[in-house]
Amino acid sequence: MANSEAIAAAFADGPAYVPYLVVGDPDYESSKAYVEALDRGGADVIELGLPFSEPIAEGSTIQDALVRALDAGMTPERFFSFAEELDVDAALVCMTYYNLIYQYGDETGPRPFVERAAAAGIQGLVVPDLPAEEADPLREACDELGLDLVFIVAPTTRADRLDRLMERVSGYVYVQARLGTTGARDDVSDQTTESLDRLREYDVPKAVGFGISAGDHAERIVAGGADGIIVGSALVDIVADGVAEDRPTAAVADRLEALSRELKRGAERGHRSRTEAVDSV
Amino acid sequence: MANSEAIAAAFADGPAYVPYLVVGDPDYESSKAYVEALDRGGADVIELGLPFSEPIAEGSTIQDALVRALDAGMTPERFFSFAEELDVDAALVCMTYYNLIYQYGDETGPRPFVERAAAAGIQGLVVPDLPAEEADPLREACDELGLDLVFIVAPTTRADRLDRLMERVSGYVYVQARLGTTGARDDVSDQTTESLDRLREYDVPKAVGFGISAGDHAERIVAGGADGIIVGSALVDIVADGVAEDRPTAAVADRLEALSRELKRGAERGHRSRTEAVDSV
Amino acid sequence: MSETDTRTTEETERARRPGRERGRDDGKFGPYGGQYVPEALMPAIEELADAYERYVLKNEDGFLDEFRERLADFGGRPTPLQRADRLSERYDTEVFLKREDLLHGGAHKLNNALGQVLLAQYMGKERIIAETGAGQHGTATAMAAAHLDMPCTIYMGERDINRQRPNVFRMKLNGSEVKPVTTGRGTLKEAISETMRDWAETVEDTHYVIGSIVGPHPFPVMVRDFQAVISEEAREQAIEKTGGLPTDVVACAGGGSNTMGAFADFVDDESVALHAVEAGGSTLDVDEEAGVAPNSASLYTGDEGVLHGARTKLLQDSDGQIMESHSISSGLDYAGVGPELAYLVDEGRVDPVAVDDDAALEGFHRLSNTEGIIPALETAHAFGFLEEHHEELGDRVVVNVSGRGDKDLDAAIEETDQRDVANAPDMSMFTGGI
Amino acid sequence: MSETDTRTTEETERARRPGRERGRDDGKFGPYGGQYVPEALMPAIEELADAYERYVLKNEDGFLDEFRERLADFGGRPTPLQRADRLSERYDTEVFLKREDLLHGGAHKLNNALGQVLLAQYMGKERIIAETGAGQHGTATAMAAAHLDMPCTIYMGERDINRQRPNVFRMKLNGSEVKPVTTGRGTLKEAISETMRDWAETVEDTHYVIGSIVGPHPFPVMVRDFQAVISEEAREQAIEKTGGLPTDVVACAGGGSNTMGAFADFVDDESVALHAVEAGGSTLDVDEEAGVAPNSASLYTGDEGVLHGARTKLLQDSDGQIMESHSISSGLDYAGVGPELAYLVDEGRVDPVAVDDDAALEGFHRLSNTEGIIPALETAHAFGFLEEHHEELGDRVVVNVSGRGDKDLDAAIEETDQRDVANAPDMSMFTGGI
Ligand SMILES: Cc1ncc(COP(=O)(O)O)c(C=O)c1O
Ligand SMILES: Cc1ncc(COP(=O)(O)O)c(C=O)c1O
Repeated sequence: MANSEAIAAAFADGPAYVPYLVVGDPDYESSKAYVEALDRGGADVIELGLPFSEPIAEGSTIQDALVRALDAGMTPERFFSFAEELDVDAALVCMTYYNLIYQYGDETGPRPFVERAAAAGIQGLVVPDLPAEEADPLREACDELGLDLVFIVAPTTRADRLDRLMERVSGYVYVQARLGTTGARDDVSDQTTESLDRLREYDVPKAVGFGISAGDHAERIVAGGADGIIVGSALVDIVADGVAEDRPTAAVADRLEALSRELKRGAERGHRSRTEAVDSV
Repeated sequence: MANSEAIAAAFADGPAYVPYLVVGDPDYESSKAYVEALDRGGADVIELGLPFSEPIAEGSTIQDALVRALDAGMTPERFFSFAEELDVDAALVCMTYYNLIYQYGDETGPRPFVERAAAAGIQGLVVPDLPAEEADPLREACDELGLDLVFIVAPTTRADRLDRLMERVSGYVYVQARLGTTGARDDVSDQTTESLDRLREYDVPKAVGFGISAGDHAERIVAGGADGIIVGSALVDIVADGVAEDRPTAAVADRLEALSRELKRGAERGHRSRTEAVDSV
Repeated sequence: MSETDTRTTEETERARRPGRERGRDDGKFGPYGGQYVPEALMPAIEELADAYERYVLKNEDGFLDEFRERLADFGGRPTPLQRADRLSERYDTEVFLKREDLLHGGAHKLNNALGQVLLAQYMGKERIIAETGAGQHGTATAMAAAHLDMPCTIYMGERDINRQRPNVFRMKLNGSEVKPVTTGRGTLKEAISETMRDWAETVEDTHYVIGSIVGPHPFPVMVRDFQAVISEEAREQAIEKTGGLPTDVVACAGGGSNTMGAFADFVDDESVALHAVEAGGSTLDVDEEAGVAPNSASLYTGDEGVLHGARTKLLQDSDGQIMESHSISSGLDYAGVGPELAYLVDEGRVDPVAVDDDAALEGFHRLSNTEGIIPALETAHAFGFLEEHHEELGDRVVVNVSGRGDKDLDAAIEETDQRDVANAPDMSMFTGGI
Repeated sequence: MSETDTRTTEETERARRPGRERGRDDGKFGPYGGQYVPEALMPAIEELADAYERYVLKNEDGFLDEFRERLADFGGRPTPLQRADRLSERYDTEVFLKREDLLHGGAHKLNNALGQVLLAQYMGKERIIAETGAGQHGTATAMAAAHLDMPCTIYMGERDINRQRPNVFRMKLNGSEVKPVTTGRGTLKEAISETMRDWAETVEDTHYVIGSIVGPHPFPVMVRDFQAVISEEAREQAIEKTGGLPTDVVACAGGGSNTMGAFADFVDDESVALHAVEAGGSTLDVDEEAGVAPNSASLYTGDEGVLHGARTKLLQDSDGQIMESHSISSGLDYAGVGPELAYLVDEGRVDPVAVDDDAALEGFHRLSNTEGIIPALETAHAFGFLEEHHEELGDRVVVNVSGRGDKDLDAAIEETDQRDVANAPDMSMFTGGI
């Protein structure tokens, strides 16, 4: 299922490069420069993290970034302004925790948030602490307002749950490459291939995340069957390093753009090797 | 009952002044000078404290003196040499705790201690933690070797116990003037008169102690019927003050002698007023 | 054989008491509860729900028998229901104390920790993890893990470690590894995230022992069931001692595990009023700007939201960000509360009350010097409630003494020093700490 | 009515168990015991002996019933007899723990303190005094006095006060006055003298609560009777759990109150071996010159003498001066021991053993990390014994866990730091204390 044409388009031709950054990290203006750098680097979809005070699904890299953004004053309202002000080609997806969605606006329930997100040009949502079983109200609002609702599939997800998830997912499925929370790793797990195999029969783009940090990772993952790669911690690390070393915004943005290019190219190489493999059959 | 003629003589004519000092406080030689000063001041019987490490019946003044003497190396053996070296007219009584008596010498039991005491010229013993009920072995040794065994009568001693004590006492009875442990006080208790009344029928000299510190105390107590006064803490205070102020031994000895004179004269005045009262009947 | 059978049936019966059915099937208490967790953990909590069903509800393999036996022999159950003579006189009502402070470790926490570690063993898990704030749940878990010979890792914020060194030392003595969490502000919330993170990587062989009736299903019902032994005993003891049910049951509420433990078997006794006493902190007002609630009164002042895996009542700002809560007692210092309690408050079955720091401190001194029991500062809130509300209570009041105060001596000195506490002893020699 | 009668008879029966007759009539245990006290105190101890006879032996006015009830409700009795699974495996014998550490206050001390304070109340006394060294007996007495609403003064050496500040604070919280004793060296012996001094002045309205089975008659028999509940329960529990008597009972011995408490009802069971474990300190050698015994093994190495009102075994020099004793655990650091134990050792009924500081410390860590119970350092000696002597024991060993170790955390750090303790956790973060 797909609600957002932009997202569908992002996965339509070739592998999608889906970077993630925390909005407002380390401040509003730099953050905008960084997100735009991802776009220049070839992003197809950008996952924008709206910081929540209790991010139970994050690794420490992203947790620290969320704290920086909160300390700098990020709020849902400012997040939406940020999205509106962005000058990017990529489709925008908001990644946040359910309580912020639930509390937004005057009436409780997820609808006001989705309305405002739609108005701000957001095309989809990823909510790591919202399981499919509790997602119906949010999915209805998304369906109505044309947003995709992305679910995460973990290596531990059992077959029965997989069906339940895949019935409800839209836009793309976020394939968690390994057990654990977010964080950049140096290896690419065997679990990835296994997970992709399990998902082969489902007709929805499969974006693999958790631990991708370099072009050759991206290449192998796409070669293994992924329709896209999601990269978070490796990019957030660059922002954190910029803060620690007090680097100019432009320099950090350049590094983000460079890594993006590398990742995107890696993904494309992986895609080519896959199509060649298919062709050669 | 009386074993020691010297003690009997001390109470025979007029009231007996019975001072107490801790032997070896603050050191062997000074202590000897102090005891001899008591003698010059008119002592009839001198109670020599042999320090024990756990003096449960003492007030803090005497407890501190015992610690000083122990720290300066006082032992039972040195105590006996001390007694032997003393040049005094007064009868000598040893005041100590039962464990030292019990452990002395090669065989256990009190006899070796009493033998050695007798040889050192000691005429009697006061053992504050030895009740009449446990005293038979010690009393036998004392009887055999001619020492008196003095018991303490407290204001709380009940009639039945009184009989038990008075059957076993010899030399004199130590009348505790009030509840509490040793220590100089400014008043003289009503309990004293009451205690003396209870003892009137018993034919043994009654020496009153606990808290006497001045001539007029002594006077009132003897006037009230006491055959002698026991003074400890007030004298030990002078020694302690000498230590604290670092006074020369001779100066401290002079003060001990002076207070002794005052106490002795007070006792004599009390005695006179009593005989006059009797005469005037 | 037949003896085991009888016992088994008895235990199963006990597990099936009417007051404990709520939430068992789907983890929902009205609008509250649920399983708001990352997908990676879903299989683990489903597995746990299954194990809960088999071992806790059906007593498979005699789990409940072993649990009861270990609670008795290792934990020291039953704990007494003691008449507090002097408080009874003071308030002109019968005051009874449920003495959870006498449980091994010094608080009710062991009821749950022992249950969960034992369950993990029945499930074939090989490792225990837990988070701890003040260290009470951590020490209880470390004790249970040592007792059952399970390797155990406790996550604790670095700032909390520095404030609670004796508890850290106790966990280490019991053979647990204590991992300092340095992310964020180094307190309980970061420790929770870090434990989740560990669990997300190790779910297959590891069990996460949650410390209160919070978190995703089946934790709230399972922890309640393990703690329900408190009310099970108290109810029987009250009937035995007084010939009838109490009129009121009082318990402090942080996450709410001692609270639901003390309430569970009384919920269906409509005549018994249930009072959940929260930390009123310094004031019930909040500072939205700073994101700070100077209290932890989530039942009393909080509103609906999703935190740490469950929908419940929370202290949050208008955006839905969780507030930093505050209390004199670190064990009550939590922005959420168990979903079951949230529901029972909405239903009008449980009466939520807030007692402020000052009144709690006075309660601490009052119980110490009139009854010879030094309570935990958490527990002291229940005695602050008694002082302030005794006139509204019936004539037979049970107060749950959730824990002892030995852990709080330093805090008591510091807090008493800052105030003019009428019933405190002269503590001048302790200024600056023990 | 008839119910009370039956209970009364039961209690009187219980008080009359055969193992407890020793010393009751005249305070003598062979050559030991007696009443070596200043005359001024004789009436007080005679009055006490009379009250003991009436209330404790004859249950007059239902004293024993009330005592038992308060021990249960306030104290938390019965305490469990727990099978120690991992120690049992380690020593290939059944090891059972009698859990006195679970008693209110954290040690067996309350059995005695509660009994004596209650007795003082029955006697019409209006004030309680006690001495304390490490503070364990002082805290137990302060708790009991608060519970029974009796004003209480605790004497404590100034040096001990500085070493045991948490316990001083607990006593104050319980409403007791803590009087620092500055005479002499400012430790336990001066505190005892000072308490005696107070008592000598106030005997008429004051009761002196002695902390162990020491002192003049009737203290040794009375304290034993109050503590005998330990063996009374343990004996029944052992029979119930294992179908028979234990082969061995092990308890640490300072003054010997937990020891005689654990032994009392087993003394007449000739098949049960009784092991009194004393503090071997750093060595069993003594320094006569300095008057120092670097241990507290008065049963094992001491000889007959008179101390603190009774004839017993002592650590003394050849003159009869009492030695300064030493132990890693302040509660065992005493130069004397109860006269009844001295007698039972001479009779060959009790086996005296010394366990040194190192072995005790290892025992402390072993119980903490294998069983999840942090014992008092006093208690730890019993586990040192188990490690060293398990091969000589039978197949059902009961160890009395006299107290918990929360009071000893600082000492454990300091002592562990000074040694190479194989089974200690990494404690580098605690160097210098908690
Ligand atoms: C003694 C005590 N009481 C109460 C609490 C609060 O927890 P809960 O509300 O889950 O009982 C704690 C938490 O640490 C505690 O230690
Ligand atoms: C826990 C514990 N065990 C043992 C003792 C030693 O005393 P007793 O030998 O009288 O049992 C003490 C004394 O403080 C103690 O606190």
